[in-house]
Amino acid sequence: MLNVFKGKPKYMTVRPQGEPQRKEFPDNLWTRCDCCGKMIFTKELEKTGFLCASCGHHFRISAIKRIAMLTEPGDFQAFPPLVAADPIGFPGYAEKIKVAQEQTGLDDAALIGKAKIQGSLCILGVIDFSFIGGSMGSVVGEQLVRGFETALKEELPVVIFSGGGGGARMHEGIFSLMQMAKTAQAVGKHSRAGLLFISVLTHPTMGGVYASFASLGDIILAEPCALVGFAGPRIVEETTRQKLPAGFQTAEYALQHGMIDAIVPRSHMLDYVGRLLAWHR
Amino acid sequence: MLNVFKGKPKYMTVRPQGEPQRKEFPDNLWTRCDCCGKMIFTKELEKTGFLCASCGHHFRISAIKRIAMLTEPGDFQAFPPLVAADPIGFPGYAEKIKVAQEQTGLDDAALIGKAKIQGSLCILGVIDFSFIGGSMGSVVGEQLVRGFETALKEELPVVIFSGGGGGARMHEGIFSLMQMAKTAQAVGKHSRAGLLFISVLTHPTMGGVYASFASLGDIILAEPCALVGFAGPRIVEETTRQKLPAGFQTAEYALQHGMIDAIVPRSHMLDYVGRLLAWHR
Amino acid sequence: MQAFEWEKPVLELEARINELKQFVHSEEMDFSAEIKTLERKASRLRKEIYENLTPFQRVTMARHPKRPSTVDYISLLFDEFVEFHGDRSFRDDQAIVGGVALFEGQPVTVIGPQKGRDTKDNIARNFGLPHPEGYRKALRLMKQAEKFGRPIVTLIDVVGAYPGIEAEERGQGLVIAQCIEEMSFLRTPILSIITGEGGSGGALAIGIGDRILMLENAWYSVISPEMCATILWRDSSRAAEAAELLRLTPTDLLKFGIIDDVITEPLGGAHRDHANTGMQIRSFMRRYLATIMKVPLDTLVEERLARFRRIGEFHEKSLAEL
Amino acid sequence: MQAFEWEKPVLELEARINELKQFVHSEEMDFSAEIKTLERKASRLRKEIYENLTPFQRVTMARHPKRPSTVDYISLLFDEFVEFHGDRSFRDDQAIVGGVALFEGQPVTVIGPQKGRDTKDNIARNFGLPHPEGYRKALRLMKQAEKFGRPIVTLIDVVGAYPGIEAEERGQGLVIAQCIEEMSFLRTPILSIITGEGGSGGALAIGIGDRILMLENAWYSVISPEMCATILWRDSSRAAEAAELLRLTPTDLLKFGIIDDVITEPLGGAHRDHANTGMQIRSFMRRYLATIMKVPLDTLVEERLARFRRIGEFHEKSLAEL
Ligand SMILES: [Zn+2]
Ligand SMILES: [Zn+2]
Repeated sequence: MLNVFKGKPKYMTVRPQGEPQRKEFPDNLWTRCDCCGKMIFTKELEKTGFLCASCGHHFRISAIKRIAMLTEPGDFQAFPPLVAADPIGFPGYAEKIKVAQEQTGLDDAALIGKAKIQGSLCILGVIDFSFIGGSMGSVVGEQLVRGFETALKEELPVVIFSGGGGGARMHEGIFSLMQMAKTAQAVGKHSRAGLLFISVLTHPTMGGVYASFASLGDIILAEPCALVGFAGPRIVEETTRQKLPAGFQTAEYALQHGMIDAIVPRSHMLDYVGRLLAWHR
Repeated sequence: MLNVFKGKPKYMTVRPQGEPQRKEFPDNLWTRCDCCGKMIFTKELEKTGFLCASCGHHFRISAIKRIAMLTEPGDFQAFPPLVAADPIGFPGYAEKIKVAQEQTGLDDAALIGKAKIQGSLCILGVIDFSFIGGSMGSVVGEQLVRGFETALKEELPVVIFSGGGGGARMHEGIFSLMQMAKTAQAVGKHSRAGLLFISVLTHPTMGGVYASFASLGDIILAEPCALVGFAGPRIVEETTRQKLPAGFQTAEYALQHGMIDAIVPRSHMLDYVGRLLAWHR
Repeated sequence: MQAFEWEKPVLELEARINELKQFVHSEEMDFSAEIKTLERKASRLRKEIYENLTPFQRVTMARHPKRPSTVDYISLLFDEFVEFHGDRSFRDDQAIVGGVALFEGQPVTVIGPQKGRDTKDNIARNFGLPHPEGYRKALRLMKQAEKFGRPIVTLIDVVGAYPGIEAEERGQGLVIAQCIEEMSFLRTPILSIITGEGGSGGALAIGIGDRILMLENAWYSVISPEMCATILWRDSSRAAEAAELLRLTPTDLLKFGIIDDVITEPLGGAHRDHANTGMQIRSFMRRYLATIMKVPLDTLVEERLARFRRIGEFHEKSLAEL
Repeated sequence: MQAFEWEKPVLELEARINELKQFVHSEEMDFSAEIKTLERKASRLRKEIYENLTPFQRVTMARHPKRPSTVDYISLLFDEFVEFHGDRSFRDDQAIVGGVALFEGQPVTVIGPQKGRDTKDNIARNFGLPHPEGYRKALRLMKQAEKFGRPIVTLIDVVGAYPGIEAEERGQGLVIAQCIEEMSFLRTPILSIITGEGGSGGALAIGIGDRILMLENAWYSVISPEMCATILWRDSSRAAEAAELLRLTPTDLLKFGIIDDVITEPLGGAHRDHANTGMQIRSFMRRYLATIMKVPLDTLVEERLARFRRIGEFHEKSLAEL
């Protein structure tokens, strides 16, 4: 495998409720690699699947780009969109949603629908970090559950790419916490019917997302170097007052500690997932 | 709890295939405590349930004495006895069996039957260390399996006190290994019918006995200070060339490492087991 | 006993009444009229203060060091208890206590996190913050309960799952997910009672009940008020404001349909009267256990799933918007 | 390649034949008659030596450093393989390899212990001695196979479960028991092949097959010959004698009804011809997988249990003796 650690800081900062980024890859000609610091021609980046040519770093990508990498044009049909309510009347939340919608063009952080991957029908879901850190509120929870329910009804496998910052969406208070139960139960029903769920952890999969459906895959894959864990590294550092071990909470670390089945570089992801789907038909 | 470690060596020697002891408690007036070294009046020892009054050490006791401690006279009815064959023609085995039978008065290392413990009907099994180290050959395996099968048919709980040295009985070669599978499967059938199995680990429960039925209790208890583990301490020391940690493979160590539910001193055993049986009626 | 700033007026009044009573005893003088007046005043004041607590005042009540925690409740609520230890794979985590107890003759499996009572106990119990092996023990005991058709009672008082290096290494997130998932499908009745702090995933992991009750001064939230304040304003001292925003009180949660009932505490909080708190909880347990134990298992699990299935607020995008 | 003392005559003869052949090539002289004689002699000698191996000679064959181990067999037997890692609770133990593989178009779950091939690999794989987490991974993958109705193939080559301090702490005995128990009831076909060493509980833990096959030069025993010799005579160098006593060869085990079939190896052992060994095993796999995949699952599990249920030799005590 690529040595993705070269020149990498010990861990990356997670901003659970950070501002949505204006744009993933601004129209600048050049983008700086988060990992090795090299400047990369942005057009070049698009061609490689948003991998740094010098260090192999996997850039965070939008749900739409991810879906385009996994399906042929026309082979993804999204579920009807849902829009966030403001269940606990959290100050500024409604506005935050509106801004995120405008900036990302998404209704909420999850894009879920029926897809065909290398000839296998499945339910494909992708969480988009740029929508309020890819956090799980009522909409993401409901969409995921509908995904699993459709899969159950039509006896389809499910593939979810999870990459949300802090996991839960604080602005929905207890409703957000309950999405952990709701999604975990949806996985449970689907699983108990003998159906396949491939969970792919992309950077970063933390908190309530990691501690619910994303950990319940029959097969759990991760992209190289993705941060995966329950508590954010800063909280762990502050609580324990210990220096975090090198590579703490990276996919590689999780693999070593027995938590994931395999690390799959983005360039192999389509073939890897496609093969697993085919073998479970 | 009693401090059973006082003056105790780091671990006790297990003799997997040692000679059967002539007699547990010879007719001497005095017995030396294995643990603290004090001399104890043998008659006194009988009265206390074979506990050392000064250090709380639990002496190894015969199956018959154990049964007498748990049931009222007449409340234990042993299954028809079986006698060992010599399935691989192991030199000296037939003779070894004969000697053990004469010295212990038992047919083989397990005494199993229907019992009433504090009013609860159950299948009670006790392994006797003094019969070829309490090792499990075809007879012990078959007796245990018949115990679980009877319990399954009559919907009874099972209580087994395991205390056999090396676990498997080498002299029966592969037949001895297969008793692990056979007994584990008997537990499995009984368990899958929703019935209770209380496994009590007495000194020493090692090897093939520990790595089969004895580890499969719904509730696993141990007597204080009992040695429990898979590989014998000498083998671990020789293989790893490391000093064994204090208390290695004792019941207390196993409790701390999450392997057993509780340590129950012999003086409380009857009430403890009796209560659990009553709660599962 | 540690007192809160906001309850000082009532405590001072109570002290004054006690003094007078002592005086009466020793001097044989008649202050009964005065005492009566003061007691009426105290009663009014108590109601005024304790019935109008702010959310954050309730949070601090939930954290009172003398508030009963799981082992206290186990002895208050049950007649007998046998503790079982260990996850059967790594360690016995004393931050979660579990075993079988007798509730008015009925064996139940009881599980709950436990805070320490002194420094030594706190270290043994990791300040009540469970590691993955604590949740694995809980799951093991819940499955045992299912096997024997025993109802489960979970008593929840936990700031959260431990955010430590080893806890992460041994799969804290994974084990919480597994607990939630497996608990959801257990074919045995489950009663969950949030007795103190209900901190996020660490509480939810043992909180998938058929009925979920909550003590009056308990809280349950996706995030602690302090952490929420830190994220919003980079200032954890504004936790009281965050507590308002999070809607973490039993009243809010009852309205949202997250919990089923609120268990009243003695005025001034559970820590002021353990015995009465226990009696109060007992009567709720009696009622709710009887209810869920009557439901056929298929229905029970179906309804448990349906309960969580419907939680969530959102709008279907209208056709016009599409 | 490392040669055994007892096969030196045949190896020397083979070397002589090769020399002559070289000579023929380079000198264009006719030694064909001589070569033919020698080859006949070699063939006789090979049969004589390799078909009359002592039990301990087979044990040493099973341990030959160039003998294929699990990863070699995976590439010899399957067309594609995806490895899955981890026990989902503590660590990925590389002493056991597992994943999904394609066997002639059929996905199967394949699991087996793996010895190291060089010093670095040996350290990573702990010399092929699994820790509890290795068995937990195996169990996880077996349950996954059951969920998806995939047949399981276990390839067994293991001296034993690791007798280490941490292995004991993390429940080596317990996990072996769990593997045996759960594997016994799996509702999916299981084919177990003892390819090399079948060392006691560490082998049995993944050896509860519907059919159990064994390579010609593999051994399977409750205890290693060395350890047996140590116990009997306090002298591990008498292992060869112990190997005779233990009846650990495929021929013995077939007679005892412990295994179902013996897979012939190329003369001289699997290490002398990996490709042919693979082809030989493939044909057995094809046949036995087809057989067990046809059996209804209820029957399959019943028969699997019955198979082990009847193992054991003893006498009922006659009534006269009672
Ligand atoms: Zn780079
Ligand atoms: Zn003593």
